[in-house]
Amino acid sequence: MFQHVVILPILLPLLAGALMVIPAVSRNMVLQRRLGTVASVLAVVLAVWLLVLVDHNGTQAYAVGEWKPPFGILLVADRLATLLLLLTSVLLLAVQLFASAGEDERGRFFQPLLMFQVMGIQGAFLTGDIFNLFVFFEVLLIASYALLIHGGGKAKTAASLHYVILNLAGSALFLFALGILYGTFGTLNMADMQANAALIQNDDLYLAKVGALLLLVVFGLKAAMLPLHFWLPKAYAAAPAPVAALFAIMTKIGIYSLWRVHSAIFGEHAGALANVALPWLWPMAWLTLALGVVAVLASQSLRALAANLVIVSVGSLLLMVANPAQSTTAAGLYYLVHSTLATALIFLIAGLIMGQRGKSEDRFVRGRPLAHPRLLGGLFFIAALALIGMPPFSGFIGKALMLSAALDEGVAGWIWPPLLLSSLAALLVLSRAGSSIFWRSRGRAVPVTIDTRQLAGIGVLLVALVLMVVLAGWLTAFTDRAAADLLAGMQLVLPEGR
Amino acid sequence: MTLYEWFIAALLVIGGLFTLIGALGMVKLPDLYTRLHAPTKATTMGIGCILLASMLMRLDRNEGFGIQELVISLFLFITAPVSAYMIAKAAMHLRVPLQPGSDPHRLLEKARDQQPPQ
Amino acid sequence: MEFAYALGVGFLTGAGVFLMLRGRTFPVILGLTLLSYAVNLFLFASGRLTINAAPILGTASEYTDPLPQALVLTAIVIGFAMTAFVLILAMRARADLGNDHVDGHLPPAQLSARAEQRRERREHS
Amino acid sequence: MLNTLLLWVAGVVGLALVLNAWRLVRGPSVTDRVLALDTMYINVIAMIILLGIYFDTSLYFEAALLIAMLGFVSTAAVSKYLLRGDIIE
Amino acid sequence: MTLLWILLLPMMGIVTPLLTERYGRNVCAAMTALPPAIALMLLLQQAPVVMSGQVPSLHAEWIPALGLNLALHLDGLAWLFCLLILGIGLLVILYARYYLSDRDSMGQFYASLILFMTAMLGVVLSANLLQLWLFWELTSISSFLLISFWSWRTDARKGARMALAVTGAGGLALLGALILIGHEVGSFDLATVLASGDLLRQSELYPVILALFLLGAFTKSAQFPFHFWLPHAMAAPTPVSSYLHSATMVKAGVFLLARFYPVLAGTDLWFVVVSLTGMATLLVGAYTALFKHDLKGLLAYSTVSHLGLITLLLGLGTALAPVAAVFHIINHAVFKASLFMAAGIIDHESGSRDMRKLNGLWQFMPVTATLAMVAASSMAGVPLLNGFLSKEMMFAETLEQYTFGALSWWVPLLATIGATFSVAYSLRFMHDVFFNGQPIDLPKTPHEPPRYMRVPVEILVVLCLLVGMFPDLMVGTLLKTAAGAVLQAPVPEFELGVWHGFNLPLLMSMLAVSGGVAIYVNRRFLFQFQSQFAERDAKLVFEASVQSLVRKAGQLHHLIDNGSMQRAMFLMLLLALVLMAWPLMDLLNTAGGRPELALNWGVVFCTALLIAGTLLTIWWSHQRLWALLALSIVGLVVSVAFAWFSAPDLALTQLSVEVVTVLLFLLALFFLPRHGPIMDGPLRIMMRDLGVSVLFGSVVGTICYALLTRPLDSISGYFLEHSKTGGGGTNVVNVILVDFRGFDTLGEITVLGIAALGIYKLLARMTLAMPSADDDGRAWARERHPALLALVSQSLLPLALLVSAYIFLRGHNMPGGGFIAGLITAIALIQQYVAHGVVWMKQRMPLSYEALIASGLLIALTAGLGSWLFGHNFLKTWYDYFYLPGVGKFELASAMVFDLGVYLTVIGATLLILANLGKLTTSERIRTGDE
Amino acid sequence: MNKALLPMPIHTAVLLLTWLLLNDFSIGHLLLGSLLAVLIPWLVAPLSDPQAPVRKPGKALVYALIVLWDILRSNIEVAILVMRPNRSLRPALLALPLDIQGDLPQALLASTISLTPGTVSMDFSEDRRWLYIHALHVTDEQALLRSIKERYEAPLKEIFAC
Repeated sequence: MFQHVVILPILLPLLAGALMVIPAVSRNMVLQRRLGTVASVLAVVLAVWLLVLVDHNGTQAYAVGEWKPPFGILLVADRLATLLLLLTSVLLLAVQLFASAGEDERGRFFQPLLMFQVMGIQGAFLTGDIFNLFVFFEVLLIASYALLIHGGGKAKTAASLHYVILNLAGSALFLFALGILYGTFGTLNMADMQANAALIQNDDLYLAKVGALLLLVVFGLKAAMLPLHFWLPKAYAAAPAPVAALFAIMTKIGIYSLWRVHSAIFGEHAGALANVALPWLWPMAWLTLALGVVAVLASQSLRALAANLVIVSVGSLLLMVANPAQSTTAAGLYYLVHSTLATALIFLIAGLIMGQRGKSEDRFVRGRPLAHPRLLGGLFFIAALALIGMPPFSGFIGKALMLSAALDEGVAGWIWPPLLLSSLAALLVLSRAGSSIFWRSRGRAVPVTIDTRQLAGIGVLLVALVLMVVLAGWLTAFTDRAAADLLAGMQLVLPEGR
Repeated sequence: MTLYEWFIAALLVIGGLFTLIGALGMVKLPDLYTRLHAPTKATTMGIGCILLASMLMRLDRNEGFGIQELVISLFLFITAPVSAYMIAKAAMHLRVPLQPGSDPHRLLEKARDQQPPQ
Repeated sequence: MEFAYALGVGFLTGAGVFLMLRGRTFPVILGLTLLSYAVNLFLFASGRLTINAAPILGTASEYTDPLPQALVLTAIVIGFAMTAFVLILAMRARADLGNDHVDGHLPPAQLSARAEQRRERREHS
Repeated sequence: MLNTLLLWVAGVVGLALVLNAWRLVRGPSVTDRVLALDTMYINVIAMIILLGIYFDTSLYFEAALLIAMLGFVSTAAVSKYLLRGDIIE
Repeated sequence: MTLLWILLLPMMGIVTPLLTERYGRNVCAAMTALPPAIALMLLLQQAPVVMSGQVPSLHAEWIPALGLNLALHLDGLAWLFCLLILGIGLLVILYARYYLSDRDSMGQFYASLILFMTAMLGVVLSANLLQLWLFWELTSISSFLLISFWSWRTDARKGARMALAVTGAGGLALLGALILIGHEVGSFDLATVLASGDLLRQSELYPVILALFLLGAFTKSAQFPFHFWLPHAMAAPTPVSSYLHSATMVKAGVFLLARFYPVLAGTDLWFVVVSLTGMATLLVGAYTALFKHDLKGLLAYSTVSHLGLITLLLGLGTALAPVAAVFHIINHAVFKASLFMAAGIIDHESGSRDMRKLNGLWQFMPVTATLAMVAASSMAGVPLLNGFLSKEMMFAETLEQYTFGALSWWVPLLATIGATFSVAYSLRFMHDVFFNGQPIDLPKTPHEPPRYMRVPVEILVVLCLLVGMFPDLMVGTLLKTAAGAVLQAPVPEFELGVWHGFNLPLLMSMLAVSGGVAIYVNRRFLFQFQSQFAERDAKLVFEASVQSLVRKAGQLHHLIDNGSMQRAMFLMLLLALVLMAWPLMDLLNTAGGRPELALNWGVVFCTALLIAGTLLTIWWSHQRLWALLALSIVGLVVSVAFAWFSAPDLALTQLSVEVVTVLLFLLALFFLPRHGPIMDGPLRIMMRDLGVSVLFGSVVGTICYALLTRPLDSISGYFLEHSKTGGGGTNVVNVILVDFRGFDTLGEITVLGIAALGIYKLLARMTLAMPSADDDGRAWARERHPALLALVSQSLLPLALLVSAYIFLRGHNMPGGGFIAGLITAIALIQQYVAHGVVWMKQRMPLSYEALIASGLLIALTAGLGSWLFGHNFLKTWYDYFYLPGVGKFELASAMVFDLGVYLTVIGATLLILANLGKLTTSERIRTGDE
Repeated sequence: MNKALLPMPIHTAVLLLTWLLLNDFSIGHLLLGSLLAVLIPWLVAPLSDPQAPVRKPGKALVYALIVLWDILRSNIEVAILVMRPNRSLRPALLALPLDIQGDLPQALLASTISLTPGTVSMDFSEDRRWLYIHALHVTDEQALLRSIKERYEAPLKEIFAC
């Protein structure tokens, strides 16, 4: 039974989601929520289990259908994947709890869609097969489309139209890339591709390069890399709070895939194909960060600000990806986890704030005073500190790690200014935001209750953020090992010849 | 070539010919209603002959009792009139004009107006 | 024959791309559909072209590469699901936003042109 | 011998397809185009059957069957659309 | 361990005020004071150890990867600062008990205050650079909370934000500096760093490090030109000003300078920059202070000036300058804190801080006045008070230095001028407030404050006197130890005496005092002179610049992202095009070595048809129904192509998907406009798009051709080999789908299911105007369901189901399978919907499509999970052959169960989509949720 | 015959036959086909409206053969017509008064008319008493109507006994 733990993070949400679609369940909100909570808690437990297992025993592989790689689909749970699995399931738990307070009643199938979305994400992290990666990308995308329009409304429709169409074009490009890669490598297993990358010769080399670069566009789109980021601000700002919180991980999937594909398959060991994407990635990462900062400064509402901060964090992460080394990758990984949690937190809080400020919603204008100024203010304060990268929350560790890694790699001159300036911009804008939302008010507060489940959801994220600091020593050591694994490549599952 | 094969060849030629005639009719005939007759050639004689050829061919090659093409014919024979019927109905609804030179029968107006716009 | 195939793929791709760059939802979705045809053919092509070698064991002596076919099949299904979704989304956008422009509002130039038309019509009647 | 003939017949059917396509382009009414498309479906069946004979295989039979069925469905649906606008009501 | 408790106790104390707030002000204050009081006792207990030169320390691993560890140490400097922080902190707590009004939330105030105290203690106790930075930032954050305590006041909010922005920016610079230092030294351990001064000073990065470092220190300590935030932080309640902005937080900057003195000082760069900055600050602060009418404003600028003085000392480079700096840190903390408190009392009891109104308060509050005047005298540097001593030392050191070579004499001169102004504003403080006639329109009648509100002031003033009179006794040892910690070397001999005899420094002091008096007496001229300069409010300038930054950013952002999807799409495709085309430039031969297939007429015709269909789709894209017909041609040709190139499964799938898509399009077209503009943009844009698409198409076509003409060595041989033996089917594609790569298929049907659910959500409560007539304004035909169609559809249904069963069952061995079969079934049922309508179908077939999707997914999942029972991996398939008498050999395979799941999901999803879409115009439409 | 078990016996038979046509004949397929032939009608029975039963199966067979022959015969005629210049065509729209009633018989009649080249049934009148027919080339419309009635309608009427 234990060997199956690798595939469970995919099957569990699928099972839960499928059960929730059964009419008897889907019409029973209470049952659905309980099922969802149980599944989410189980997902967290599973992820922890898998993480410990992988950390002790090394990378775990699971051949679906028992077909030996590279012929069947292989799931690969290495440290990188398991850490992200844990992140996803923690996020799921928070979001599920938060949404159970009533957001899930504003339209049907919220809970199952949540599960499917997580299934897609977990699958994308676990799979060791590039076409299977595409499939899971689509699972998570279609679920995200459906979740984005949850609750209805003009803004959501308009935002999702852009989001969906751009991503559909992205999926088409993904398939073009897969066609090229299969047409040159003759295989789909990532480890196999990596092993073959150095062997590709002559003209095939250039074709393979086309495939690799196309994948850069595809993953860049998911990651919201400039100039492919246009879908993000609107989508995140329009999404219902819990969905936006869950979306915090969406861009990270792009980053993850870049690591998997461009740092591993087309990484150091790829011979003539080594690091093909870097010359392109590097300027685009820089631009992403720079224009992210501009967008942050220009933000006029809390959710837009949070969305633009996502772009900034993506820019920072891309800079780490663009300089593949153990230290940068490890730093990026830590920062990835942190920024996901912090962004999710701010989106959830923004959701609560929106509900209490009447027509001002979350815009930075004078509005109705909040019903729970202290609670929300405190939460916002914490989230803001985390986002800016100020102590005592994990942001500063991530930032310091990245700065220090950039220094080790000798690229500090390029990376430091935008990184530090982005923090400053976040500081400026978040302090402005906080003082507008919490302190400039007019009229009387309207009593609004905050559901304990909403607080529980936020609490999960808070605990996770605190744990990231308390256990930072272990975590950074872990990310370091994960980075080493990643850059060393996926050697364990090398096929025994055709 | 055996007689049997000659027979198959003839069927194929007839099938192709009727298909082509149907297509020519589609191009050449003056109005929609007359063109509506063309595909009947293609469906009945054209496809029929080709399907028959295929069946005979497979019998010839001893691939067992394979007369699956009959099912296709069955399908086509059931559906083709309905398709034509629906198209004609739509055309009348849309008042697609009849060929000027053709004989506008006295019932035409009545037929057209049986479903007056409300 | 390869050239004809590639020509077709190229045409489909170009047409898809052109339509996807349009401003109304319907042509964009048409473009997506064309592009997904192109993608499917392209992905299929990664297994190279073979005639009369369907990968059904026992029907031929040589078989074509079956894997791209399986991939294309998956891609077709997923593409179908996506097309369906985006099509309904376009409807929803028309319902919610009142027009069928991808941005949810008509660009200023077209708005004024439309107003012009309306005025002309009013003058005529 | 038969194979050469088959190719010729296929060419004829292909030509028929092109002629139908011409009608589809020309119209003039939308029903003409629907009719042309419907006929094209049928011609494609012929084409596929010929393919089956040519390759000496029954693999394509389902495809032909399917086109027969699906051509009908789409023609009916388009006509319904022209008649009522709403095809499922 | 004691060390840890000194930090931990206040840290735990953060919550006590919040918890005890409800028990009343006294209890709250007492409970708040308790932890710092204990910490103070612990600190005092450590005094002998520290004074003896030992450095108690504590080290624990935290984040080795970053070099960030928990490391505390208590050397002389730290001890001194701890004493200030805890001692003055306790006094401030007491003071604030009386200062805060009932309206103020005491718990929140105290909590922030203690948070700050903790942070400050952390800064001074840290023995790890990054940990130091951590607490450093915490001081900024907690000070933000304290300054903005009266958050309803605009000036408080703006002042707080400005302070945060400036110190935050400095903090980031400091982080950079610290990381650079750690990187150069190889460790973030303070002791190691302090021992690596030479290494750092010789490093190439030294200028960068120094610049970033000083940026951090100077912003925190309000050094010119970053001093502007400090006066605006005065919007804070006075206890905060007296604690943060005189005694502790602003000292953090100079603390940092002192702490890194052994490492970073000692170069010309340091001396020039630090001393110049200090001098400038000293002068600007002192000069500006004189003109402030606001009591706290005056004190704030005086603080700026004194901080400048300390900085100047640290930049002088003489042997005793650091000692003087440390001494002045102590003295300034003592007298300035008391002055702020006194100012607070005056404000509190009279209701105003405006010196133009406050006059002659001596009569109302003689005790307070006396205390304030003693403290102010100390500030002015009057002998027998502590301020005098450190100022004398400063004068002495300015005479010693030679930083600016021959121009070094400017330093003592300017210092004297600064001191002169300092005397002048001190005089103004004393004379204007307590004498100078009668008060003018004060909101309240002033009187003495409550007894215990004055106690903190009294204590501090007594300290001023004691230190001023018995310096060696009071602070001799402490100074020595602290200075030793600063220098990290033996402290040169120095003498703390009240009287050093007549010497140059004394002369300078006397000059300063007399000059100060002269300036004050003639202040009118100066005020007139000053009034011609419009005063620039730093807050407004700051706000305006932030606003303008935001506006500029907004403009730039709008320029980049104007919300147009066409632009986003264009950029994406352009990027893809460039990235695809780039490597192709190197591809010498498009055609590879693989032999090409022969062309025949059928293929030519079909290609022509495909291209024609494609072009027609574009050409007719404004005539939408026509475009749909053209699209059907393309779909048809694609299917034929699949069939031709040996992919019957694909041909079948493509066909069935094609039809469903057309149905969908038709349904959607009923609600969408049926025509679009022919030109949907300027010609320029159309041509641009055309260009890109032509290029894109040609690049993709080229790649396709290049791939097609190259040989491929792929993994597929394995599938062909093992399909029958391992998967039990002869249709290799199907075996791949349900077995080798069944996991993909599981994902694929999930996608389909989710899409259906999503579409259900989209359709819920969709409000669409239903056209009542077609394009030409013709009403719809009256006959809803033509009888002939209805009848034929009905009779075809069983046949279609049979065909789908046939295709399903043979799928494993011949073209077909669950997906195609599912689509056929779905299409057959949809045909019934078309022929009979939703209501009819609903009555006769009350089937829940959601249930179908769910059961399909669950069946597929179960089929996969079933293998676990046999100890195999997920989706490990099983098949076997059976013999039944009379029937013969037949095969059963678990993949069939999986395929059944696929089949059901496909039906459920397709019908859920199409049927609900059809329901839009009927009474069956979805009416709940997703508004 | 049990109505609940076999709601549509003719369909069952047709389905079984079709199944055997689709697959090679074997005992296994006979069993499987029978199963499906029972199961499918049972599933779709609610979706089928009751239709007039076939009274004379033998006649029906004869009718089918006649139609097939007519298709063959008239195909050639029409092919020639199509190839001739358009101006020699005399297309016409005719109305056929219907004697038979019932959905199925009428549908069969309409289909027959459409399948035999030269005529296409276009629509029923709303009262279902007239069938509008388009003929490609009419020299004598009454003769055409009469031949349709005699050749197709009358046998159908007999088959369904209506």
